[in-house]
Amino acid sequence: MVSAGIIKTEWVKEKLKKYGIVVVLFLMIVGLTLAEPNFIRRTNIFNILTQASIFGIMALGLTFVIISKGIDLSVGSILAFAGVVAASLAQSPLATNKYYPNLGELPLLIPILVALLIGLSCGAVSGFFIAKTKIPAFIATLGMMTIARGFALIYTNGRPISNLESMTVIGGRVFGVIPIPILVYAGAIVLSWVLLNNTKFGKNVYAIGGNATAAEVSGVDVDKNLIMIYAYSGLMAGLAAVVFAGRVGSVHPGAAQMYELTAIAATTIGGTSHSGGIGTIWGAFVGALVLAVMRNGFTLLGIDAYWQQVTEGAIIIVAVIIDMRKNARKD
Amino acid sequence: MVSAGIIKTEWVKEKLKKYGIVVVLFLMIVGLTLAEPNFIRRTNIFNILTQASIFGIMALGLTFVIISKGIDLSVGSILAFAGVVAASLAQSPLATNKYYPNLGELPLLIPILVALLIGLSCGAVSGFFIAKTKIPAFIATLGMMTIARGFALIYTNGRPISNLESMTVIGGRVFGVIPIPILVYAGAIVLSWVLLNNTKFGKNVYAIGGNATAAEVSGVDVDKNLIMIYAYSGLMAGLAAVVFAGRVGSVHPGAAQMYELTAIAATTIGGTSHSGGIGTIWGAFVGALVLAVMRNGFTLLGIDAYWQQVTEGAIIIVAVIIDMRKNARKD
Amino acid sequence: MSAESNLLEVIGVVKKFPGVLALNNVSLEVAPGEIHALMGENGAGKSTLVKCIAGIQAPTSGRIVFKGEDITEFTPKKALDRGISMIHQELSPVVHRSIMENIWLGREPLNRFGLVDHKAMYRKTQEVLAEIDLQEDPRTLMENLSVAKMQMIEIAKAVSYDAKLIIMDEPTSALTDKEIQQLFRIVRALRDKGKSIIYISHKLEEIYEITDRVTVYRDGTYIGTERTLDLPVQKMINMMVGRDVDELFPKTPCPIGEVKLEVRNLSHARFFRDVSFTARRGEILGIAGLVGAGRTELIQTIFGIYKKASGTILIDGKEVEISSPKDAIKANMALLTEDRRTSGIFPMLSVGFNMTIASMGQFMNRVKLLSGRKISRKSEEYRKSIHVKTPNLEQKIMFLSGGNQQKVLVARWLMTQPDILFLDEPTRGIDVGTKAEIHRLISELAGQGKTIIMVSSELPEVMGMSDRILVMCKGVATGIVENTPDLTQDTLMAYATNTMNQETA
Amino acid sequence: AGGRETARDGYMVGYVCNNFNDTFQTYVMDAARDYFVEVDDVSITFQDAQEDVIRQQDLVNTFITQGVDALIVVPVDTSAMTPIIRAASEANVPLIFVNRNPFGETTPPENVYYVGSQEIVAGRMQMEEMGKLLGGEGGVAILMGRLDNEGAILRTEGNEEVIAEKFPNIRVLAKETGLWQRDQGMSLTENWITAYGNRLNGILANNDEMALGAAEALRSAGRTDVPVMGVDAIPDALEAVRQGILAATVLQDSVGQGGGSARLAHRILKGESVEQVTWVPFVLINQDNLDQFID
Ligand SMILES: Nc1ncnc2c1ncn2[C@@H]1O[C@H](COP(=O)(O)OP(=O)(O)OP(=O)(O)O)[C@@H](O)[C@H]1O
Ligand SMILES: Nc1ncnc2c1ncn2[C@@H]1O[C@H](COP(=O)(O)OP(=O)(O)OP(=O)(O)O)[C@@H](O)[C@H]1O
Ligand SMILES: [Mg+2]
Ligand SMILES: [Mg+2]
Repeated sequence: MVSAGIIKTEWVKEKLKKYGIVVVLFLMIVGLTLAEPNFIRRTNIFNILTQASIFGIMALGLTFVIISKGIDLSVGSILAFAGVVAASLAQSPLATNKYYPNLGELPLLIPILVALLIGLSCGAVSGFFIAKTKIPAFIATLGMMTIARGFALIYTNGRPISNLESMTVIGGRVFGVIPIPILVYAGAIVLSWVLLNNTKFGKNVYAIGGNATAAEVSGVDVDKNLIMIYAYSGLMAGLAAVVFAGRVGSVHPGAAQMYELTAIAATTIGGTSHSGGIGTIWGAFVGALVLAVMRNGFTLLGIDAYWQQVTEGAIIIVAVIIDMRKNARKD
Repeated sequence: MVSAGIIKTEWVKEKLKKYGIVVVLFLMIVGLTLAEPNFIRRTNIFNILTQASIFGIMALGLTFVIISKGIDLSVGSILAFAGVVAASLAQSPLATNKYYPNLGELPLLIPILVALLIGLSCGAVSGFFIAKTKIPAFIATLGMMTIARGFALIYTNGRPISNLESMTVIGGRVFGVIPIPILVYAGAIVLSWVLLNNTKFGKNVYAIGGNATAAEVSGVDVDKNLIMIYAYSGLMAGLAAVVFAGRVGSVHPGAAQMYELTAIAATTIGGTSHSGGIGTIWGAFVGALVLAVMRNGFTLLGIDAYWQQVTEGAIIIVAVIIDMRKNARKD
Repeated sequence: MSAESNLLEVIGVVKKFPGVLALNNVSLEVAPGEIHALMGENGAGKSTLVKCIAGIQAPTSGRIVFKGEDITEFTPKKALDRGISMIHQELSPVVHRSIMENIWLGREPLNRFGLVDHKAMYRKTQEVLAEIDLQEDPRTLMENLSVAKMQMIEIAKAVSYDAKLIIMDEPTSALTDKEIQQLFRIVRALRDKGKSIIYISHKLEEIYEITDRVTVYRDGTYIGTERTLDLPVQKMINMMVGRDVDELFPKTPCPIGEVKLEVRNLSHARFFRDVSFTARRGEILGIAGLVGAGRTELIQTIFGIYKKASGTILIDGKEVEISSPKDAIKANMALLTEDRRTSGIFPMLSVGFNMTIASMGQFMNRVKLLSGRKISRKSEEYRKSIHVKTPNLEQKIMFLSGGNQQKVLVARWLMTQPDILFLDEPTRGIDVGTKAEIHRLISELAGQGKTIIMVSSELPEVMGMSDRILVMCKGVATGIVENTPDLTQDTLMAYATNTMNQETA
Repeated sequence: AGGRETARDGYMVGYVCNNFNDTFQTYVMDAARDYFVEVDDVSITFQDAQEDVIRQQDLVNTFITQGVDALIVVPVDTSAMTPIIRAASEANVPLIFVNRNPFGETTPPENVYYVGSQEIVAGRMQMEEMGKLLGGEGGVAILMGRLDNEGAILRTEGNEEVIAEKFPNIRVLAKETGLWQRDQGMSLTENWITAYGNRLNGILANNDEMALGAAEALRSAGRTDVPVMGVDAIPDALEAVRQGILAATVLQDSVGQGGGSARLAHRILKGESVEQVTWVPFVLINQDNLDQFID
């Protein structure tokens, strides 16, 4: 009896260590369900996943960046820039403030491709500077953050671009049930997962973050791969812009401010290490869910908004502390 | 003749490499003076230094943090929290919205000490978690950023605390000439310089960032030093809060948002490396000046506000590229 | 010996890591004024034991008694205070800081205001450097020193603590003869002052040269302690490996084919000039020389890591342009670099990853995606064949012993099946048993018609393995000699110091 | 959570603010809270969208999941309210927009309401007053809020419209963003004083916080000749008008908007018939009419 009990606690401890953050997520879900049965309803679960989708998609790109020992502060601004340009091409012909007054209705694919392309290009530019001039990623992407935001403002003159009827399809549901943002998110997860785990590019990402000099000597074209890494992060920001436009039906040049921090936090909560070489797509997903569940829970529990901030900070810290225990030395 | 010319260019190139960022600053100053003679007037120089002082003081603390291979995202929020509490103790008895209605006029020293103490404590708490639980500094200070901001909002209920007549002395001038914020900044520079270069603590900061294991086995108490590093960063944020309150005569719980990014940018522009072990106080000062001169220049030249953002991003990137050349391998 | 007369006693120490029992009930006794060798295969637990003694790790159980007192608190600071200092096997210095700051880290001299006294620090550093005969400005940054000099400074630092017990974990792996002799002079002087030294090395001749007693471990268990002079080589190897190792350099003769690689008048702006040589299929070309001769830079330039100033490289008689390691790898070359830590391992990543990263092209499936199964099958195969001691392939390589890390790197490059393989100090830090194994693999490759170019500072290794030997001195190729049985170490040294003419004359 | 218990018995109203850091909005919220303190069959919960439309949308959805009976929303982006309107109407929850107007000239859809003012009017009032003070001549600088903010854009537009229509001899020397913050308003003004010297004759700020910063910078530079005006009429600003530090501010009626929206929600819940749009006028406050606004 006693020994069975000990084995059980040992087992729980072991699991807790190995899957720290999943356990945190699980406990949050159980706790919230008990406190507020509405929490576990299908609509609410869909809400949470939809809410996670935008910064969650960004977190996928950031996972590549952070594993390679970099950082990307520009994804929020890239979303805004890619978003407003795409939006200007997706306005319905009857829009009140039409950006291109003579533009007819374009096929939905065009604004989507434009958003992806802008994201990819902005990311590639940051990557280019990081690779070729060796400036710190922090500076290159901080610069890109300001520049892309500036372009979004210039392009729109500070005003939102709205009436994106065609794009709101993306904010809708399949068979009236599953929200499309969730499907897009799922697709991005699968794509990122395969890229990171089953391609040379993915292995190179780990190698560059693990030891760039050794990677170079092992024949990895570090510069080229760095450019690709930031381009991918930009691409994900562009995809997030599409989902954003679809959900909101309007894109504001000030959109997605500070999303970079949320996305980086999601990645880090999921166990991706800023010292490079360590991280998983799965972790980025769980990390994004932890944040989304937490915010959803705050509202359901009716916690005072000022106290939410304090609690949010504390929960992030505690979640990562629990997760860290899996790396703890045993001795 | 020709050879003299070559020597001269060689010499310039050499200097440009070694003191890259100073040269950038110098060129900015020359360019602005030519474009707008007002630039070089004493009042404007004082303006620039005063404007640099708040995020410049934060950048001093961040220099310690970044040299030790850390990051501190919480300094802006700490400024706000320390600032509002100090402000509530410094309101003039006749203030319109008195926070403590029955509180008489306290000696100026009390709010100042309170601000410093709050800053120090918040920093020490982040440092404690980073040292003892090994969570990434990014997460610990992101948490502190949200928490301190939350406390600032809770403390004030979202309202500014104003009528700080006693504190505005700090925003004033000595002999009616030199603005006190500049003197405080100068004092903080000297203090930080001595700490970093002439104390055991400073040597430990470099060692921890350069090679934490090497420091540990040489008998350095890494945990204690980490706590001190973040406490110092918090202390500088508290000092910045004092200058802020003195200059503005009012503290808003939403004050200094994103100042952390500006301060980190100043530090990084000044050559402090995010890979640890490298950085100087002098660099943090020059970096802060580059940013302050740039922003001042934008206004003097009347550059369109939207384009300012784009230009700011580009200038930061270019400045750091020029500065990086000093590290370039020769072969 | 009785407990009182021993400076250090280790009694029944056990150290467990997740999935690894690194030390299983081991003991050790070190007397005052003794130089005591620790021997054992890679992963036997030598470093783990001395780390416990130096307070870097705490043993899981067992006692460590120093000066008659049980050690209970395991921190480096406490150990240093007690009088135990250590030269670390895998530790790099704080590279961006100066020599003097590295030496006095954690114990900087202070002036009367409590501030660091840089003048005193400078002076004291000069004294320390004088002792090891190193002419360097104490303010020089560590990153500007060669590996050998850095290592000498680590040695000087450990000595400067004025400790009772100094632990040296493979201090000579980055040194050549001149510095090694310097080190031995220091070690003997310390012994004469009554200090004790624990000395770890895989180089048997060193053990016989300076140690008084030897303790041998195998797989984390204690095998025995003997007076060095009473212990024949074969017996020592047998104690370590558990069997006899028949041949250290199992060079199997094989047919030598046509010229594969030709280097013509290759120069580098700083490191070497006008080097020409050829290497044939099936040939092992050794490169010998003193530290600083430019051997590493020569092969790294051929490999595209450094930019050449002039000269041409031909493969199979055709000129090739190689400007990056990627080009070199495309041309079917591979390079095992000299510095394991900076350009070799990916410390946070798994053993499997570290083995396979250079060969990913081999593991694609039909849709051009990597197959995890293929990857693990191949790495498992190599893990077995060169005896990498690791609980599993998922283990982070940083948790392997130094020698085992080196084995993984050897595996990485063997796996690429290169036509031309450059090996820079391939068996640094590898135990005798495995050394033979790696030598056998190298020979086998040569037997398959591959071209091997091997830089080694161990003359017996160069002479045991090579078909021909290129000798360098101060950036110049002073000779290429056939490795005939009558070639002597002295002849090679004469080339290496460029005193050949005086010698023969 | 204490407030929630009573909500089970009575009605529950969810209030999504654009940003709790926005001082003016805290007064609007206070007015709404004060209203519901008086009545005992309704409770209210406040949430902060932190200036993020997506977050605002998520908060609304969560409120609906939770079963609120009415929603009050201060739009982050007025052009992006379609999904919120759709969600509310699908759930058949009355939706009241406050302060920022998503509908412009058009009428809101069924069960959707608006309580607030016309931002552009505030800018116009400011400039009319400034034009009078300057005698129709001189140079002014505009301290804008966040560049992507509708209030900032429309108030500035109001300033410029009036200049174009009535004061051809007034020039806009500069307009830059002070991010709504007092310290930024101060720094920009310092730089303007250097750049424009005596050509700078007036400063129009999109809010009072920045105006107070500008006034402080002018005071330390010894420039008493430059009138400064804000918007919002926060207590500090009223005091500053009394002391002559600010020339004027524009009252944006927080009680009218916050209390008004709360009363509206209450009446809708009780089933009374109400107007869909309630205009709350701006009022210019200067020393002449200050007494009516200080209690
Ligand atoms: N931190 C750690 N985590 C897990 N395993 C470890 C760790 N440190 C050492 N080990 C394991 O303990 C065993 C002993 O390693 P140790 O470094 O002591 O060997 P060694 O005798 O010094 O070998 P070498 O001659 O190669 O240096 C090895 O199997 C190694 O993989
Ligand atoms: N980073 C560096 N900066 C300046 N000089 C260097 C640097 N690295 C090496 N050198 C110098 O270049 C020369 C050759 O280097 P190195 O000692 O690596 O040669 P080597 O023949 O490969 O020796 P070994 O492999 O035995 O260490 C030496 O004079 C060395 O001091
Ligand atoms: Mg070892
Ligand atoms: Mg070498």
